[in-house]
Amino acid sequence: MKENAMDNIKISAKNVQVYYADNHAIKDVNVEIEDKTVTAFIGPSGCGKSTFLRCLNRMNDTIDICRVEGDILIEGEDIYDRRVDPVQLRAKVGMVFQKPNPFPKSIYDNVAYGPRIHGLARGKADLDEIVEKSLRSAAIWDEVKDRLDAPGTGLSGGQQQRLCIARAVATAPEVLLMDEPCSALDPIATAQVEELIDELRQNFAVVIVTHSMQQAARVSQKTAFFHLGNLVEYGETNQIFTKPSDPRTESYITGRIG
Amino acid sequence: MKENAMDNIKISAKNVQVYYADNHAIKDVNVEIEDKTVTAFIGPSGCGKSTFLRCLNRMNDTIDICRVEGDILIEGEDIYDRRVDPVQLRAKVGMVFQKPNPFPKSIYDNVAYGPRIHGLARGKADLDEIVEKSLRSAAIWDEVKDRLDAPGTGLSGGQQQRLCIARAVATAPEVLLMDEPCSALDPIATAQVEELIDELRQNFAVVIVTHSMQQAARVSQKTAFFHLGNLVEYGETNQIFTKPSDPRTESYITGRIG
Amino acid sequence: ASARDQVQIAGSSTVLPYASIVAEAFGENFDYPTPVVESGGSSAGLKRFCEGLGENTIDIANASRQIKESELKICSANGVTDIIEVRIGYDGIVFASEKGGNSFAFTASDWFLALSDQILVDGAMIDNPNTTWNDVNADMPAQKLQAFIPGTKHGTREVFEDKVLLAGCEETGAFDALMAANGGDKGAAEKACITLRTDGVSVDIDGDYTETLARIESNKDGIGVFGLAFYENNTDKLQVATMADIVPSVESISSGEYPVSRPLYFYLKQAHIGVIPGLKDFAEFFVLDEIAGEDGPLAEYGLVADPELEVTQEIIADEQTIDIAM
Amino acid sequence: MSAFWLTITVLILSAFGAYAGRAQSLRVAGGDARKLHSLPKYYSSFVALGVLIPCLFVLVIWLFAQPKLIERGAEQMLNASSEPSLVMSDVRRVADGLGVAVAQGALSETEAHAPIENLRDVLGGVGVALGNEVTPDVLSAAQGMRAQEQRGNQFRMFAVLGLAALTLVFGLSRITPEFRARNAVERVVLALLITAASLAILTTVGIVLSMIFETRNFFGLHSWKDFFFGVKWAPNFRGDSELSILPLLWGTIYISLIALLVSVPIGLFAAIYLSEYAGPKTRGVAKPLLEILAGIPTIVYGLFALLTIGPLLLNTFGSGGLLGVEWMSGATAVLTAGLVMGIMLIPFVSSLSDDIINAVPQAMRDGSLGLGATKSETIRQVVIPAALPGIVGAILLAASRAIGETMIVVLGAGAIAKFSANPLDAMTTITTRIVSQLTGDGDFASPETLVAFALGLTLFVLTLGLNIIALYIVRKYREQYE
Amino acid sequence: MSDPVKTSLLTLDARTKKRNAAETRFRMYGLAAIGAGLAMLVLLLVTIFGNGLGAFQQTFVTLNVPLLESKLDKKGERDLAKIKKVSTFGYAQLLSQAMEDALAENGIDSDLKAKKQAALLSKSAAADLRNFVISNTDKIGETVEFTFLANSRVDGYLKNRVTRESIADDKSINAEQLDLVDELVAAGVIKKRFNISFITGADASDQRPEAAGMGVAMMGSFFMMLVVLALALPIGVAASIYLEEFAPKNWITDIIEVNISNLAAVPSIVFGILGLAVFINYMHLPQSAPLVGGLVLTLMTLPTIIISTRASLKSVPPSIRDAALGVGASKMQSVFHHVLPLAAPGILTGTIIGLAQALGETAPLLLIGMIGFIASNAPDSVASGLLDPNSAMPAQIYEWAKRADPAFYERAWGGIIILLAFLITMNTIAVLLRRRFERRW
Ligand SMILES: Nc1ncnc2c1ncn2[C@@H]1O[C@H](COP(=O)(O)OP(=O)(O)OP(=O)(O)O)[C@@H](O)[C@H]1O
Ligand SMILES: Nc1ncnc2c1ncn2[C@@H]1O[C@H](COP(=O)(O)OP(=O)(O)OP(=O)(O)O)[C@@H](O)[C@H]1O
Ligand SMILES: [Mg+2]
Ligand SMILES: [Mg+2]
Ligand SMILES: O=P([O-])([O-])[O-]
Repeated sequence: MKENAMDNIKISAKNVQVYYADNHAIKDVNVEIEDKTVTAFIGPSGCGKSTFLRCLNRMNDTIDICRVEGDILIEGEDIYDRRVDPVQLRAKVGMVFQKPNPFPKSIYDNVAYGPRIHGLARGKADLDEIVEKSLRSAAIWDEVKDRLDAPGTGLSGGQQQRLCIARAVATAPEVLLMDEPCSALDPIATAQVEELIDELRQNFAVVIVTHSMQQAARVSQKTAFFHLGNLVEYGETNQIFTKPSDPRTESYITGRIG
Repeated sequence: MKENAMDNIKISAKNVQVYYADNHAIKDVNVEIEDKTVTAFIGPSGCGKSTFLRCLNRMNDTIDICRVEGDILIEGEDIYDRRVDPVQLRAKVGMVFQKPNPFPKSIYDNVAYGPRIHGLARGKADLDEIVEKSLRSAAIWDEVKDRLDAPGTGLSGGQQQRLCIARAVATAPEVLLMDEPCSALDPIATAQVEELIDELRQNFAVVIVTHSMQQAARVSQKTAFFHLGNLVEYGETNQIFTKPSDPRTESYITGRIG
Repeated sequence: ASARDQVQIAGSSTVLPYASIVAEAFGENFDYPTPVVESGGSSAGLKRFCEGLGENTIDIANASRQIKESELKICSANGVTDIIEVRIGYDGIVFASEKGGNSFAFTASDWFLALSDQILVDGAMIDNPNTTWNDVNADMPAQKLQAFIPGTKHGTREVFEDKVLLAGCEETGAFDALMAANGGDKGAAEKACITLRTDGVSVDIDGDYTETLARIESNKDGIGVFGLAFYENNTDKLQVATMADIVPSVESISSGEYPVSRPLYFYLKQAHIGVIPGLKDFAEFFVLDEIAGEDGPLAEYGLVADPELEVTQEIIADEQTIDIAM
Repeated sequence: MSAFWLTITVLILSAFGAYAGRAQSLRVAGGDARKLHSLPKYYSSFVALGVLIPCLFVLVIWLFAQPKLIERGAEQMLNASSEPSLVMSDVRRVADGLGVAVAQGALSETEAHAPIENLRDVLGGVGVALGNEVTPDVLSAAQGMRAQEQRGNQFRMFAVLGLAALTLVFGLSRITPEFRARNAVERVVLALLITAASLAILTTVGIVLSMIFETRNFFGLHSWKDFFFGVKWAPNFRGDSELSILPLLWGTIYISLIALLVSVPIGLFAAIYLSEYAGPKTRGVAKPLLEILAGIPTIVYGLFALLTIGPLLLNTFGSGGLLGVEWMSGATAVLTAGLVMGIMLIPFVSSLSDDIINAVPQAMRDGSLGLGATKSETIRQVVIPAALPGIVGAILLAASRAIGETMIVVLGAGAIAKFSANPLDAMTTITTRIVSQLTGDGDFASPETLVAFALGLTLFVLTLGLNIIALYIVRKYREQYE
Repeated sequence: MSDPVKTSLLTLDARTKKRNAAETRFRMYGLAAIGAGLAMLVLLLVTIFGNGLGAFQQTFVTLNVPLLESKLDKKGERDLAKIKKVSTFGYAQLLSQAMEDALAENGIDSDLKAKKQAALLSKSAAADLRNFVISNTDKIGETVEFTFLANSRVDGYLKNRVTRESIADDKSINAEQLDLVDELVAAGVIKKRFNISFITGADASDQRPEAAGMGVAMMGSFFMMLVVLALALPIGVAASIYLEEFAPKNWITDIIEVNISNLAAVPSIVFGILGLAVFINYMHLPQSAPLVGGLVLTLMTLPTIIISTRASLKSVPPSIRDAALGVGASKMQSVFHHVLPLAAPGILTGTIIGLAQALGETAPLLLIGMIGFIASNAPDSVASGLLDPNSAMPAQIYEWAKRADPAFYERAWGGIIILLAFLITMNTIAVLLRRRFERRW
């Protein structure tokens, strides 16, 4: 599973600073995220995990007061370059959010939304297939297959989040950013999603923000630990969890309870 | 810590049925929840944990299509009795929700709201004290003490949820219902909240819905396992986790991964 | 509720300017408050007049026509029985076109031939083929036919139909032809006479003379129907046409030479006299020679003074009411 | 005590009740507000409302009933020959005048009860104008009326103040720590809310009642078959008119449709731009500016149609116009009115939709943008569908306004009713015909005038039907997506 | 989910280009829509101001009027009743005398008859003079300086609306009179200046457009808006709260709901019919009174306010209500403490539009007697403001626009300017309030 990190960089961030107006939320972060690898971002609440994650597909563009400095390169191309179209970027770098946010549409349309706007399906049958496949991989197919026309907003919290994962997967991204995708899921669904993440890793880079260190340990190969906007430590997951080099990491890891 | 269950019943539910229009979401549930005890509700997503929880303080009254049958007694009084004022009930039985939902008001006003409408504070100083105490017990005081006037909606997800817990605690309830209160928290904050729950247990009954079986094991003395609207098993937490009597419980528990 | 202390008037918008001139002068010269004069049309005014007696009903209804039998019936059914009818003068109706354009001298027949749906040609009624005034009458300029006539809500329309179209219908012989065609049914023949073409040559104006004026200003071919007073205030924009070679003026209408005019009235509740302060004083003031006479402000504004003003003054002084034949 | 001062007294008593209620609640709770069921302010509102509502109710009833009763008495005293209401208004004027005269010192109280010479001058002197000399029986009736009024006012004072004291004591006695003051106060508030909502029904009943009798009269004079199924609208002064609603209905629909075709796209796009693209500054300026369009009086729009848009269209589509076609024969046309009305309706769509679009949660947009959708795709496929029920409401409101508009139609589309598919033809609408027939010169008892009521009622029923359908559709849609 | 084709981010693929073009187009549509709306507004405003600004200027004539005792109080008793007997016709002679004096003083020769000379003055001059004398009987016998309004034709001449060509057929003024005007202007007797009484005055009859003002009608509108605001806003909000938050979903509330949206479609004139029937004929409220006008407009505005209020109540996220209920707030408290403040922007929008509509409405006023010639005095108390006969701004404008004398045309547009100023003041307050409540969550 381990590969030569240098040859295999999907995203590299250099001296990234993020400000919300005057609030310096990300401080000089340098990190290289590998392809075909799951990278976990961990750290206490408010440390900037979500903020940094949202830099990677320029979702922060939508927040007026947010300012990003430094370079973020995907396959060597600066995504903050003027020539880059954030729309194209986001198709390549998909995202699942912390709070489930299904569209006020049918379950089917929720999933078909991405493929439709990106023109991924050749026809109705093809689209049906993509939808089914995506719902299956998000471990929700069995629960919704009989009511694909029902509104996505009518599902329970966990079902909604799995629907959102299915929706993101359906666009066939190269990188998948997940902001605490399992925080609303029960263990069985979580296990299924984790399996899915592992599967996605065969082809893509996956970045996952999580509060559960077990989850980070289970699914990721690399872990980045953030603290107060700083990237404190970044490295192999088992190394971080077994012999952290920074005292802050250690105190965080040992401060855990289960 | 273990007490005689019979003498110490805070809430007892008898033959509770809940329907959402035609959807039979809770099926004949009987349960007795003890005072000064943390009870955990676990079960797969969509099994009715939140629904049952919301019956306990009649939050389901707000959903038109929701119908509750059977009796729920708090200290021997039927909370669905005509003479019961649901408002008074909810002051007694506080609630923290799955999605953080701070009011679009200042952090201070968020916490002070409950004490104000219930007339709990004798004056400004008293109120300040309640607010500080509540924020401290929700493990968020240090982060917000300098910006109590900032809007509660401007906090990060985890901070928002802790604010909501502070808000619930501020009303000094007798029973505290928590619907996945930690699903948006990091481990340190989670530990602090769990500590708080343990502290609350000294005086109150706490019911917590959680997806994390570790959490259930850590904080609860009693656990109820729901499945497809049925209460499958209810008993001492360690008994449930070590020798579940129902095969469904067992398969759920062993199906866990971390 | 405290008692109402000003005279309340409603009705015709044609009478409104005259009534307001009088009301204003009345307010200036008497201790009574200035009467309130509402517009809204003769019909609406009379309807409110006949609503009943009492303070929350109007005292006077202005009308650009005489009250109808059926209206009187409703009036008396509601207790409004003693009604004083006051004719204040006449309203001249003139035809005018854009100043600087061709000038016109009309006859009733010209209008009938220009606007009627069907006209008599060679003994047969055919769809009106005329497109220019020149087609209608060889003496007239070759200007496109375009008329702005009052809409069917206006009393002026009735006058236009009676005194111009019907007269023209008879003059051109079409009336007899229609009588024959309808088997002697006079009503049907008259209806056919006043049926207008619908190809856009004749445009109904439901608004006021200001609208007609605006239409003429934006359509140079247009010829419109106006009140004399309106024309006299807008001589810079309009030139008036003669009718049967008579130039319309206060004098020619008063003498009866100019044919197209109608009487203006107001109606007064006798029962309100003595109850509403100043009511009778107002009515008397209205028909004073200084006000409604030939040299008074009303005539100056364009009202054709009633030659029999004295009779009217007497009617008010004696509070003579109309007999209602029940 | 006059009604005004009595009201003030009741207000003061109820304010006292508020104070006492609070004090009493704290007293029964032993000074600890936490022992109370509700906050002290609810106890104080409870007592205050308990005094205020019954007292004001009695006062209002009394104010309405007393004059009626006294007048009836005075009327019998007079046994008037002519119209009683007129004589009574004279009596009332004299009675009021006597009051004024006494108040201003022109008469003493005793003089006011005795026969008075030249009363007209006396009252004239204090500014009360009388139509003519006062007859003795009117004077004595007026004096009797005054005396009774004074007596009645005294009774009123005792009754109201007594009631206030009673309710005050009762309210205070109800206060115990267990008493659910908040619930009681909230029940009163809820009753007020329900009353407010029922006003809509009352208005509807009022509208129907105020038109139904005249409508019945109309159908007594004119055949309903012609009205509903005829093809021609041709009112006529000599009677024998053809009064069919159909051509008017056609004109109404056509003009409203064009107005919506103008206002909905412009308004919706404006709303989208304001809420999704424009910065707060642009939005803060542009939105109120657009709202001015809704406030420009319709007469201005009418003149605008008459003087600007109409001639402009005529110069384009008329003979000798820019296009060299002859599709339009006069400046008045469905299109003229539709365009101008559309402009007026822009803010109805834009402002309301902007508020609704703005309320769609940001998470919804994030979800779509995160999938690589462009902003416009997000708006079209996610935001608008989420906001649709509200937008439909805004459009319905605009459509309603279009149906009800008169000035623009009169000056823009003309007064001739006809069936035509050509938007460059003159046509007219139901509403303008209602106004015209109602304000016309015809006999007010004739079908030509009464038809206005039938038109009004029919339009009312038609729009009611449309609204029921709209409600049904919106419901169905909402069930799917909420 | 086939193997994604590796593409560079720096170059746009064809589909993205197309989508971006669509994006740009979409944005442009939005911009164009706003542009179109604003362009129309500008066009309308230019028309309004171009036509109406003239109304704020008026021509005045300053004369020394001898208040001859022989004419006004022959016996010298200063008996008010007798002095009042002299009607405005009697004062006309004093005016022509004053005019002649002015000509003599400035050395102007004129062949015109005295009556023609005095015709340069407004017909309101005699009334002004009479009012002055009645309230200052001690001044009888003295010569007093007055500033009178000039006749509308003279005013039009100074404003270039009236020219020597345009009066060729005019009976009320002739070229010699205009010559005289030129000389008087040169002598400083006739001057054009700002005319405050256009903003504060009352209506005048058709013969004296120069004296007509908007002030009293403005008070009428003001009192009507007061009634509308005091009733429609609370009732509308209360009804919306009930329907949106408390009402059980049953057929009764369905009926109410359909009723409300239907009332929005009822033509305003029908509300006039209702007002006449209910408020005047049944409840015996006074005719032509702003109170009744306000009530009718309230009924008309309610649906607009209710519909927009309900839409914004609906858009408040349910989690806020849950949060409040969860800490033991009652339903009522959760609505008044949390939901209502969040819905305030939408409520204010509805209020702005509803009030704007009510402010500009004329048709229903026709039936309750507020359109016509209503030249009452300015109200001196709230009660007289509500109960005394009055007109409203749009009604006044509508009346002026119909009048024959073209001088009224200018005043109609001037009136529209005042109406807009009134509207914008009203809106600004609401917009500022709205901005305080607005936020996205
Ligand atoms: N939209 C925003 N506007 C202003 N400040 C923000 C915004 N979003 C986040 N912040 C601030 O930026 C900092 C980092 O927030 P972020 O949401 O990235 O934390 P996080 O690590 O994701 O926390 P959590 O685990 O609770 O989700 C916090 O202090 C937060 O208050
Ligand atoms: N407001 C509602 N209307 C209709 N059905 C509902 C509603 N809320 C929940 N349900 C249904 O009731 C069932 C139980 O839902 P509930 O939210 O109680 O599950 P849960 O155990 O809390 O799940 P999760 O762990 O995902 O939160 C589900 O099938 C759900 O779809
Ligand atoms: Mg986060
Ligand atoms: Mg749940
Ligand atoms: O208002 P009129 O009845 O005179 O047209």
